[in-house]
Amino acid sequence: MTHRQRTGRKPEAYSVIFAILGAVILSFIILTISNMIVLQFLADYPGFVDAVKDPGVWRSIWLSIWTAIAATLIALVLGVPLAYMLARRDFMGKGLVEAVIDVPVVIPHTVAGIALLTVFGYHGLIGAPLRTIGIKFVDMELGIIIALLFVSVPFMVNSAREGFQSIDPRLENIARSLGASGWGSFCRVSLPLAVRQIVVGAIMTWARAISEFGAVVVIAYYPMIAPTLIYERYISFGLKASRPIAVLLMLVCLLVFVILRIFSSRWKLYDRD
Amino acid sequence: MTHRQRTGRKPEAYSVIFAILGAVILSFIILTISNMIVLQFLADYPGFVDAVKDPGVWRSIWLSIWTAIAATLIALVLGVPLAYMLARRDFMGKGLVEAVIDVPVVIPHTVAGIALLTVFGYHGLIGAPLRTIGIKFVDMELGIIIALLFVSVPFMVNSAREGFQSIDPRLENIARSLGASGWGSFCRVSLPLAVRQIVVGAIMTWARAISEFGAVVVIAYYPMIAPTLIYERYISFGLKASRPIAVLLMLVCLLVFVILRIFSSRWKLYDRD
Amino acid sequence: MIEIEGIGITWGSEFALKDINLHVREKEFFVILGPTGAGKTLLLELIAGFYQPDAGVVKIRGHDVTRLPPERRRIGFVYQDYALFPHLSVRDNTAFGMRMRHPLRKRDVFNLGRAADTIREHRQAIDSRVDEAMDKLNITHLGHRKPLTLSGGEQQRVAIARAIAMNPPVMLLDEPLNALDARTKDMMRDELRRIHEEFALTTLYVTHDQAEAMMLADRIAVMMDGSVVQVGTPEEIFQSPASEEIAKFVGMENTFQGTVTGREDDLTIIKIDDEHTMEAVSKYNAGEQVRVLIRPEYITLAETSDHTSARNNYGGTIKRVVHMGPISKVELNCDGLYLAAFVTRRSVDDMALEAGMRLCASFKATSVHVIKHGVQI
Amino acid sequence: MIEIEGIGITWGSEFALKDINLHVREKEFFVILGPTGAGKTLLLELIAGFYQPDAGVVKIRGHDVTRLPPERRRIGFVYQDYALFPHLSVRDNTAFGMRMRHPLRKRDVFNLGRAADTIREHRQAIDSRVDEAMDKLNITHLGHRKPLTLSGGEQQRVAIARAIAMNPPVMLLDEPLNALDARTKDMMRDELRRIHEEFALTTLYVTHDQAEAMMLADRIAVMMDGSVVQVGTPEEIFQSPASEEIAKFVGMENTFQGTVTGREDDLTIIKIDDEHTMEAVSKYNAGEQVRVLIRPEYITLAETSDHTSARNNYGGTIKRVVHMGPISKVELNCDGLYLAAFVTRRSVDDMALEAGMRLCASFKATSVHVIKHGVQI
Repeated sequence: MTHRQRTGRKPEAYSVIFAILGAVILSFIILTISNMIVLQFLADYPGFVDAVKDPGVWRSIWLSIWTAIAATLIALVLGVPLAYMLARRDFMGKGLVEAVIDVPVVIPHTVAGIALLTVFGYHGLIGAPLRTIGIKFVDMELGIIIALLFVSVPFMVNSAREGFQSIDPRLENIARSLGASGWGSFCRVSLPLAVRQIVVGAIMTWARAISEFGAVVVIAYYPMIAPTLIYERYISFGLKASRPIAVLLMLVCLLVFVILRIFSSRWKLYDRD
Repeated sequence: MTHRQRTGRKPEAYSVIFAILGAVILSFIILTISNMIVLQFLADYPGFVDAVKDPGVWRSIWLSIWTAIAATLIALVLGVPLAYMLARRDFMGKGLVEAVIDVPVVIPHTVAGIALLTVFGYHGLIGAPLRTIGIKFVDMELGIIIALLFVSVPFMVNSAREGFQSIDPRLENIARSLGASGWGSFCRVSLPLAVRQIVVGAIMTWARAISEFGAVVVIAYYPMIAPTLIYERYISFGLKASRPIAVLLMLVCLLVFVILRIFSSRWKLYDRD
Repeated sequence: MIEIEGIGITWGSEFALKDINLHVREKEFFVILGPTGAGKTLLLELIAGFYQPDAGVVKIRGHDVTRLPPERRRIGFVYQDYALFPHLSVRDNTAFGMRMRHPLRKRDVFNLGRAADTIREHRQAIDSRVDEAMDKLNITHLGHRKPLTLSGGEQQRVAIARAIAMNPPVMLLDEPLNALDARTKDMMRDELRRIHEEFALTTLYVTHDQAEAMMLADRIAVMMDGSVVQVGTPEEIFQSPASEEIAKFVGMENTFQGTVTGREDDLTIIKIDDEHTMEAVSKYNAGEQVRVLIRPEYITLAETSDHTSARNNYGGTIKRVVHMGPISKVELNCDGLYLAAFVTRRSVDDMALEAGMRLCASFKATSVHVIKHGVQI
Repeated sequence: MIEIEGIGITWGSEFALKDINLHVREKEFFVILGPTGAGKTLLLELIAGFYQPDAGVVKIRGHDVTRLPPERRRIGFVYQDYALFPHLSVRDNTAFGMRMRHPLRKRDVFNLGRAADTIREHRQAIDSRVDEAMDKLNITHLGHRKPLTLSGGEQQRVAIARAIAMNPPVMLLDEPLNALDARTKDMMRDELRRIHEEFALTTLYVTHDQAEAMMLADRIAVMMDGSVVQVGTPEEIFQSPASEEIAKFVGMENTFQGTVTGREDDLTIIKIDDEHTMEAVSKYNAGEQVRVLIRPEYITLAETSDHTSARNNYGGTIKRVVHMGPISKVELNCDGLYLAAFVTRRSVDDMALEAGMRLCASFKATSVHVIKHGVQI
């Protein structure tokens, strides 16, 4: 039940202060984003047109999008089963597993890049043997996907776990008593009921992946994903050269984000509220 | 009620597959982290000792820690009131506000850096006027804090909002009927009951802030925060020069993370479960 | 004491209170009775000031409080699931109201000479009031416990003590006995009535349980679908429900359609079907279509129809005897007229009632309640 | 049919079932009665196979099913709050079990020549079974609705139809009437018994409501604190509770301490205090300390003590009359002996019972239940 407004009464002092504090943080975010976009269109529209026409820019953006999608799909396949186990089973060291899942969130991005390089680099634990059969990670799309997966998979697992946890376990008991196997009750009951939280998790995972820069730049400067391209232009040619690409990438991200957000809100039906 | 184990029965096939898929993602994370640390100590212990003894490294780490704390504190002051309003009030455009709060998560880090630069840079909307009274952001601690705040504040707001939402609004009604003002009921009832989620949000905010690289590197390459220092050493001197600092920073982050995690689990008492 | 005038509220598009008018008298135990979803709780919340009505006025002791925030209304409120503060001990829960209403004023604290004394006196004043409330509700021994560790009955007591401690003239109770088991329910019901007397409260009590309403109420308002449909004493409500819907809700199991065929003073003859007529005390005239209601507990069973002064007597066969704890329901087929009667378990044993047995059912003309067919009076 | 032998389980350190032994007969309506927290639901869940016991064996029709997963036990289960699948329509909920137990086999689909026919026949077989279950429970018209849009009573019916549709020999019901309002409760109770007969089920039914247990059960097991403390027919449980705790739980309001002073065949004389003795049918000998229990509905009230064959007669004054819906409780003070009696509302009116009135309370020696003081028999 939503909290109904207390209409017709004077707002209290603390409400006013709360609203002001909230407005500060909101305007900080809105101003930062809109200022860049507006400034670009007002002060340097030709620069934006050039960026839009540059096939190299689109190549980078497309690379960012599809590697992020690839990382999200891998996170789905590997993360959802883990999330289900965490939500439904008790086992030794469960707390430790939950902590490990959160670790990528807390590790600085360049540290993650260095760590991945020690494993997947030319001389790395996995990178070295795989290189002998022709699979390379450094400066390859595969390396980018690995880096994006590492930083973004916690969002998938945590969101899906919340989804599964919110389902009454007795629904699964009933499904079993009606003749469904464990796998059947997962597919017919748990998965459909957690689907919204899983979709939300996938969106968050994708968003986290496409925004990554630090880890990717260490393991794969080339081929350049869009954030790297923006950084490269900024370092080489300054703000004026990088801003149009930044605006373009932001517009693409916001567009996808808005579409997915509208799409995912359709699932509210099965949710707890 | 936790889901009790079905002991004494053979595990089903799907459970085994789920466990294997989960193990893949877990070993990916564990391997990546432990490999870097172990390799450092086995292959280049002197390099690690050198890093520990380098005051420049500690300066960077300390800078990372305190700017992240500063950003967290600002996020607390500005974000918790907003979270409370979002949890308790209905108003026009509430959905839009919720979307805006999530935007920093989805924007690529270097894009955020560029956007912040257009606002807080020397010629920026806010940066230019403030510069005339001596307040600078570019290559200053203030710029770092602004960048960390931008990327991390959504974690604070979302976690605190969940905390407030999980409180039965009737508890606040009762507090009001017992003579508490709106502010009184917020302080005596809502805040204590949401404290765990707020603390969790603060930990996430801090973790997100200390891990940031892309946005900071654009607005303030100097003074170097630890992730920037690692990147700089990697570009200039290669993996071997940057890895010891990466290991050191990771150990510091993990230490803080573990301590805070243990600390925050004490609050479970007031939680819904 | 509490006057509710023309209160209305829309809740999204789903739900509403429609033009509620009630007048609760000083020190009255007033029960709002209605099925789930009738808007009873919302009405209480409007009176307490948690929500604002879209229309209408709430007055307490003649003062319009409609726009007053809840903390300035001095109304005790107890929710169905108690809504205890889970982070505070039982004692701190009970003391919450006193501490909020009588905070230590700054000038007392900073008046250095007397500060320590003032604080101590202040604390003692609060403490003694809290002790009294806890004592009255028998929760003194629970003082240091947290609410979630208590049983339902104990939580109930704490919720009441918390409301009572701030000495409110008005008490609002939202289905307070609903979540309790039968034995605790019986105990708490008596206790609620006792507290009502002892603290000279004006109590507004919401329930969907007709038995509870009957046992507790001085007066009852029946609410259905967001409207008050009848107000009266328990006797008026249960013996003269204003409509068929109310009659059904308050448990009239025997209802028949009929036509009035004659009348002599107040004694009406009603034809139910070709073989059955009933005599009732009512004011309807010959030819009118009516609905007839008889409460099962007003039907007496006997082996013969001798020795009874009741005007309505029907011979019939027992279809079924249903044991319902202390009482049993006997379902009778009186040659096509189906009647249900409540009798004690004892009578069932003494008369050896069982399916197939023939006996005589009788009830007085005054026990028959007649309402106009399909129309609310 | 269902044999439970030595079942035990620990639940963390908090809670346990202790050495449960039960034998439910074929086609029996067996009720497990006990207060909240006695472990009744957990026992049902163990029988259904949702959890594994730490010790003991569950047998169904002589087969040990203790290690069998729930999907291979063919046990219908209905939870207290129904646990309907919120994402499926009423029809899909009902069909769930049939679709799970009789999936379309691959070889039927790939046998190209007859595939279309086979699929159609298969669907029709499932459909007709589902239609039947929905028809039996009167939910056919709800087929396309989602569970969350239904009322409690409707949800209840869907939950039962879902379990019934797969034609289980055994049905487990976990306080199914608990969440329903009084009227729906009465209706569903009759219906549950009807379904039990119609589908020739062996039903295990959990409740904390003694009236429900009495009305439904062929036999009752009373559970307290994780143990079964008494098993018997409703009459045995309610008239001869094995311990004081059970007696209190099943509603014996009148309990007294006494000493047996004499005995003649089965008629025992028990001295309650200096002024009161009672006669009871029991087998205790002179000198033994006993506890005496009398159900309030077995006490008859009359204006004089003439015309009664009851052995126990006490003159007393009415302290209070409490109206409890169809029946009223009369509290009497018989010169220091406090008795509570249930009478119909009708009797209250006829005899004009009110506080202060003097009358005579009587009960038969066979209505007095005697147990050894403080000791479980």
